[in-house]
Amino acid sequence: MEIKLQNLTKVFQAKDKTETIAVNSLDITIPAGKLIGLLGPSGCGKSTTLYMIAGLLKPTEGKIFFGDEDVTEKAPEDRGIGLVFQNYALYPHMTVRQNIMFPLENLKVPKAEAMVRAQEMADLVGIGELMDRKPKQLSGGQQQRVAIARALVKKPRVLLLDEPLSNLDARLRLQTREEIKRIQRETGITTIFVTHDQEEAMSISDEIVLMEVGFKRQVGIPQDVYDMPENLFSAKFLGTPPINLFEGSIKEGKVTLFGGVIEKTKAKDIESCWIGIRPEGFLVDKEGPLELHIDMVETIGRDTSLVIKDEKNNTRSFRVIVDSSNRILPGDKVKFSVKPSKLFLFDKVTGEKLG
Amino acid sequence: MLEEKNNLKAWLYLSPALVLLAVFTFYPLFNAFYLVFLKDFNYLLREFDGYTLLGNFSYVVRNPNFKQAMINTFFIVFVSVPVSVMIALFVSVALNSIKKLQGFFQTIYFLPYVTNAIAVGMAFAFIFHQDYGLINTFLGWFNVNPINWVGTGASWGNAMFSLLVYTIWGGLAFKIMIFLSGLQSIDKQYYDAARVDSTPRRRVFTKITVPLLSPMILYIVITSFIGAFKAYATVVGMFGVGLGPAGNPKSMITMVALVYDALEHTGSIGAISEAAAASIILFSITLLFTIIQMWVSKKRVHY
Amino acid sequence: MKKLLVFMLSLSLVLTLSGCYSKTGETETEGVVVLAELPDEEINITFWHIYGQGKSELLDALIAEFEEMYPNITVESISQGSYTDLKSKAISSISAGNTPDLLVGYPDHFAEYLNGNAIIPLDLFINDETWGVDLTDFIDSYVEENSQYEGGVMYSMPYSKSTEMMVYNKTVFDHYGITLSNTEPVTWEELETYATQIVGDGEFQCDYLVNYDSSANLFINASRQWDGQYTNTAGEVLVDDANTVSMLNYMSGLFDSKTLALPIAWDESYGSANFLKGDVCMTIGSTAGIAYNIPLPGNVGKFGQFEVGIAPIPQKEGGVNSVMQQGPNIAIMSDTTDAERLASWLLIKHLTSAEATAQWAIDTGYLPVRYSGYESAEYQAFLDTANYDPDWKYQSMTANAAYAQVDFFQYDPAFANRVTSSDVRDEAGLALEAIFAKTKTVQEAIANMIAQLVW
Amino acid sequence: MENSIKIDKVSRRNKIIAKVFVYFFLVLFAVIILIPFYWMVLTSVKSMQDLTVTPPILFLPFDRWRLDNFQSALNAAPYLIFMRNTVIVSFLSTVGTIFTTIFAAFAFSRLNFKGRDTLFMILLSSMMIPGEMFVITNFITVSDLGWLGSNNVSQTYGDALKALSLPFMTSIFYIFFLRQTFRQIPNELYYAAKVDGTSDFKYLWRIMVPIAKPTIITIIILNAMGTWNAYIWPNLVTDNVNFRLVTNGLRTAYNQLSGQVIYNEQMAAALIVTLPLLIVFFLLKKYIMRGVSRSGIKG
Repeated sequence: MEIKLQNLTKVFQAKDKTETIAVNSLDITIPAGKLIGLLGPSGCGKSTTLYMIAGLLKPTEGKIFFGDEDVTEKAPEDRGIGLVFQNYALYPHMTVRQNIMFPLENLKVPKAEAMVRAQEMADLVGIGELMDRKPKQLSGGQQQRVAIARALVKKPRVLLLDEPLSNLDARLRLQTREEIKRIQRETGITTIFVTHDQEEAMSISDEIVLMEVGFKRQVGIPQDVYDMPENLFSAKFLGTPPINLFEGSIKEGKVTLFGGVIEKTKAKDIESCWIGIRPEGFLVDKEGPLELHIDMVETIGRDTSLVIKDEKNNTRSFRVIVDSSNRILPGDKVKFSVKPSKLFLFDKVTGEKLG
Repeated sequence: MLEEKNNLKAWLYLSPALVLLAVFTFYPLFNAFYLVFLKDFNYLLREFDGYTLLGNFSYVVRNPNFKQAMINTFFIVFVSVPVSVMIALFVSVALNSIKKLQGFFQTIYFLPYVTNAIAVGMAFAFIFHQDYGLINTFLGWFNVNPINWVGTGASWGNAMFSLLVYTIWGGLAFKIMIFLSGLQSIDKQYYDAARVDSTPRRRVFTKITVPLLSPMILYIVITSFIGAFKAYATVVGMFGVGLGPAGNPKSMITMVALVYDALEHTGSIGAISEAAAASIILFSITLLFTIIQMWVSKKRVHY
Repeated sequence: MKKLLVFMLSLSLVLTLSGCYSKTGETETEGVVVLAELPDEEINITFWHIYGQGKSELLDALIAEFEEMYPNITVESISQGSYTDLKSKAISSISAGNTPDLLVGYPDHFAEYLNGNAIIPLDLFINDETWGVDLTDFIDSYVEENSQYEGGVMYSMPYSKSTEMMVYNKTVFDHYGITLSNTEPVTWEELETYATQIVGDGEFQCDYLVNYDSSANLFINASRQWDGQYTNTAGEVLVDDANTVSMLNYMSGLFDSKTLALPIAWDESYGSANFLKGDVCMTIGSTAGIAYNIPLPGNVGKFGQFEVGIAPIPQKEGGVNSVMQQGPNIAIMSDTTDAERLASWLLIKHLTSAEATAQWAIDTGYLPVRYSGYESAEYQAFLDTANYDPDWKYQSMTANAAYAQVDFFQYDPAFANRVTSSDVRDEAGLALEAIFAKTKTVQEAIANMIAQLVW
Repeated sequence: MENSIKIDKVSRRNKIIAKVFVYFFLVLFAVIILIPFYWMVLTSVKSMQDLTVTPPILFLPFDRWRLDNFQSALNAAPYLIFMRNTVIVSFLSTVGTIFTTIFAAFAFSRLNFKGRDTLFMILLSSMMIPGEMFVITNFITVSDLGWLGSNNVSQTYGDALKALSLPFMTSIFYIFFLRQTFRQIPNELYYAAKVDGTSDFKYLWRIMVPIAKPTIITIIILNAMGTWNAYIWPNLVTDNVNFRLVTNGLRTAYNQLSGQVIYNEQMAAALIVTLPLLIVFFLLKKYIMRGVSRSGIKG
């Protein structure tokens, strides 16, 4: 089931009539059978978008298509969606079985069949043994699986997950992430996954949609978005440690940083622009154009992380990750060159990629 | 959808309650607002002699007991409500903190609710008795001379103190029951978290229990205020229809007593309008305080 | 809030327009028609009273007798529990137009019902040739009480009347060689002299000489004995009167000398418990409450199971002899058909017949309402001091004391303006209590009483 | 190391002291609460003489217990009939109250509609008028509805039941109470149910009502208690003694003519009448105490 959002806009009106645009003219097409991560910092409109797709919020403008069908005006229950909440929203007074069977009840599925389907779904998510427990007797991870089973049991056309992992501890999060991926593959259901955690989104999604203040910033396969950020926001939001940003300039096709020409570009000349270099984009190179003063050195396994003071602004420092075979000590002065694929130029005003 | 106004549906859900309320609550209420403007209303014949804007109100205000009724009512409201809410809160929290005997204590605390009012009155007469009452016996251990709490010729202060004790006692069972059911639904993990942070007990109480219980506290405070403004049965229970200790009758009179006084002779010309006027004065005062409370609570109550 | 106001205003407007109330001046008093013959049709009448289990069984027996006499009349007798409940229910039922056919009540109740013309004058029935009764056979003061309303009309008939009597600790009195008559009243002044002997904490002494249960009765009746003013039928409060004040001053003196006490002396509403305990040697209360003043075997108190004597209540030497008459009367409601009225009247006539009133009096401790009731063989046997039925000894003594006071019976005027006669009564009682408790002087008590009633 | 053991010991001791203190406080409070109830039981088994002794008897030896007070109390009024009536009226008014209250509280807590806050304030404000003011008008209403019978037709049992229970089939007090509870249920549950195609009606009954069960049970108990203690209204609207409720029996049976009350028998009757309430409370108590698990749903 392909999902298409057309010019989707949501404006919230507060009691004092001030308006907030939570989602701004969003146009996205989500291919059938894929797992899409809706990624962005909190307040970017990702949850609002999800709720509009679910039908829990009504768009101010724009349309939502499931395949060729316009579902904009449809009630949530008629859209054929499954929704998993951040807090799981399990009914506390019902057992796991009753929770999973609840949506089937609404569809008037005969009880015997509903039992079978609930059990199948519980087995699929790996909680088949816990059917007679109440939610409070389950761990967070188990509750989470119940929530997924409940969302999937009615065989929805679309599965929507709202920050499903944020209440789990780190180890469980990793495990559940893979579990969700597996379940999605096995069911082949079009899935939208809202998260503010880039690592989570990158690792799980077939494609990510990056959002900021109600705008779509970039859509694509996670590695593509990482490798080819279309704007400053994309570049900044993805990657740990985050991308290093420097103020620099372009003159006659040459990118200059700290006085050294680090790269050639086809971009037009500009007085001042953002130069973004991923931490792993630096190469120790005796011939390199950049000579930097090393402040701190942390060696973690195969990588060495270098902390370097910004020459222009002493209060700021940035990170460089190099292979640990390079023996570098604090206080050293080291020369670097920059990998062209890890260097990005952005307009200072619009944030758009240059060149 | 969610944020949409469900006007029709909402009214449909409200209709069973509203129909009954319209007939048995709003109609009498607005009837009272109508009766208060009738001059010389004869309830028996349902006749009246023209209209009067303030005549019935002025009759109530001129009542020689009006001032005392106001003073007493305010005293009862502003002492008994805070004190009983506090006690009930502490008792419920203490009760909620134990495991053993919790149900046993809960049952005991509920008993006043099913105890016959006359028995309560008799027991309090015994508790406050000047010669052999519990309180004076207790004070006797500290060489305090017997105090005439509610007996013949008892002073206003002593009588009011006794009345307040009685009033507070009478309201505790209900409050504890409500608070306890509220406390039971607070997630234990908040307390676990607090323990991990080694939060002192008092801070747990003020920073976790009270905020999380705030909807129930608001409920209790508002309904108790309304109830306390209507204090009357407690006065009759303690002092009889004389509304005060013998020799000082009516010294414990309350606003509602003015209403009841007028209603004793509903067959007398104008008595109902007088009762309506007293009710409306009381109503206006209570409404004012409730609005203030709701307004203040908007900032304090956490849902 | 604005919306709330608009809502309220519009609703009250609707109520006004719906016209459920009318302006004064549209009622017409129905003429009372006495049917010459009792119709053959089934007649159901409803009778409201306040009697609990025991007395209502006696009443039901009398009613059964009546139903046998008039087979087409069915009487539904309903107890409303207490006079307060009966009255408030009657008022509501009058307003709603859903009244019983006849009911018992005090004169001030009837005065209130008369504000709605809700009870009918009975004169035509009383004087009817077929159905009438001889009014001169009824105790005069009862007839006066029931005809005190505007125009001297009889709006009700006396029914369960009682009065006050004085019970005393005969064991103590015998000790001092004082003999009190069962039928001759003592004077207040005599009581004062007894007090000098009896009041104290010795073996044959009490803390107080006499307790008066009803402070209101004391106020009202004593002011009459002192020839003082109290109220009048117009509802004026006249207690600021030289004789009334001097009565109060006298009573204040009795309080000081511990000759007289009110139950509030022991934080009680009635003095019987303290009489039994021996805190007080005499007590004045309703004739209907005699049973509470008789010590039972094993009585815990200073005097154990002492002997009891009964006497009329004290009078003022050289004053006006006066005794409170109390107890309910019975009236017919106006919202009734002629047939129902006649049936109701016949029931009243039956309940107040010489035999019925005598029997009722013997069984309940009330007093007969007719002279012929007193004179009936049954009642005379009951009064016969020579042949006491031991089980009825005290009831019989009570009746004798009461009978001796018949000529002194007085009632206080009933009215139901904004201030009703029962309000004045309550305030009178409270005033006397305040004097007793020494929270107010006589002058202050009078001034406060007037302030509470006239505003 | 030693220090930490010491601290551990101290904190353990503090904990025990705190526990002891809590129990002491609860026991003390229980005693204070129990005095009137004890007094009621004691009075009910005293003989008339023991009753009037000064100073009052605090502990009555068993051999002086007068259990025949209970026998006399039962004979004083047709309590079995009153009990039956009370049970029926309690049941009707409680069922009615539960339904109207649940619906209204749902609308006030979950649905968004024009004038919601204003209406709620109007409801609250009507609680501020003394009840007697309502009684007078309501009597006329009920009479106009023909439920009191008329001068020629006596009231039927059905009419009496209507008059006794209908005015109490809803309560602003409980609507307010339940609304407070409903508002604590997190919105996510509602969204989850919506996505599953649950209607508002079903959500209310399948999700909100079970979660608010302790509150609803509390309302049931309070409401039944209200009927059990009702006096003025039942007395006013019933014309047949056989239609009345227990409290009417309690009040009328002991209102002797001289105004003196037989306290021991009255207390015995009161105890008899209270017993069913206590049983109901014992049975339902665990539902109040069980509370709601709130793990997985944060408000």
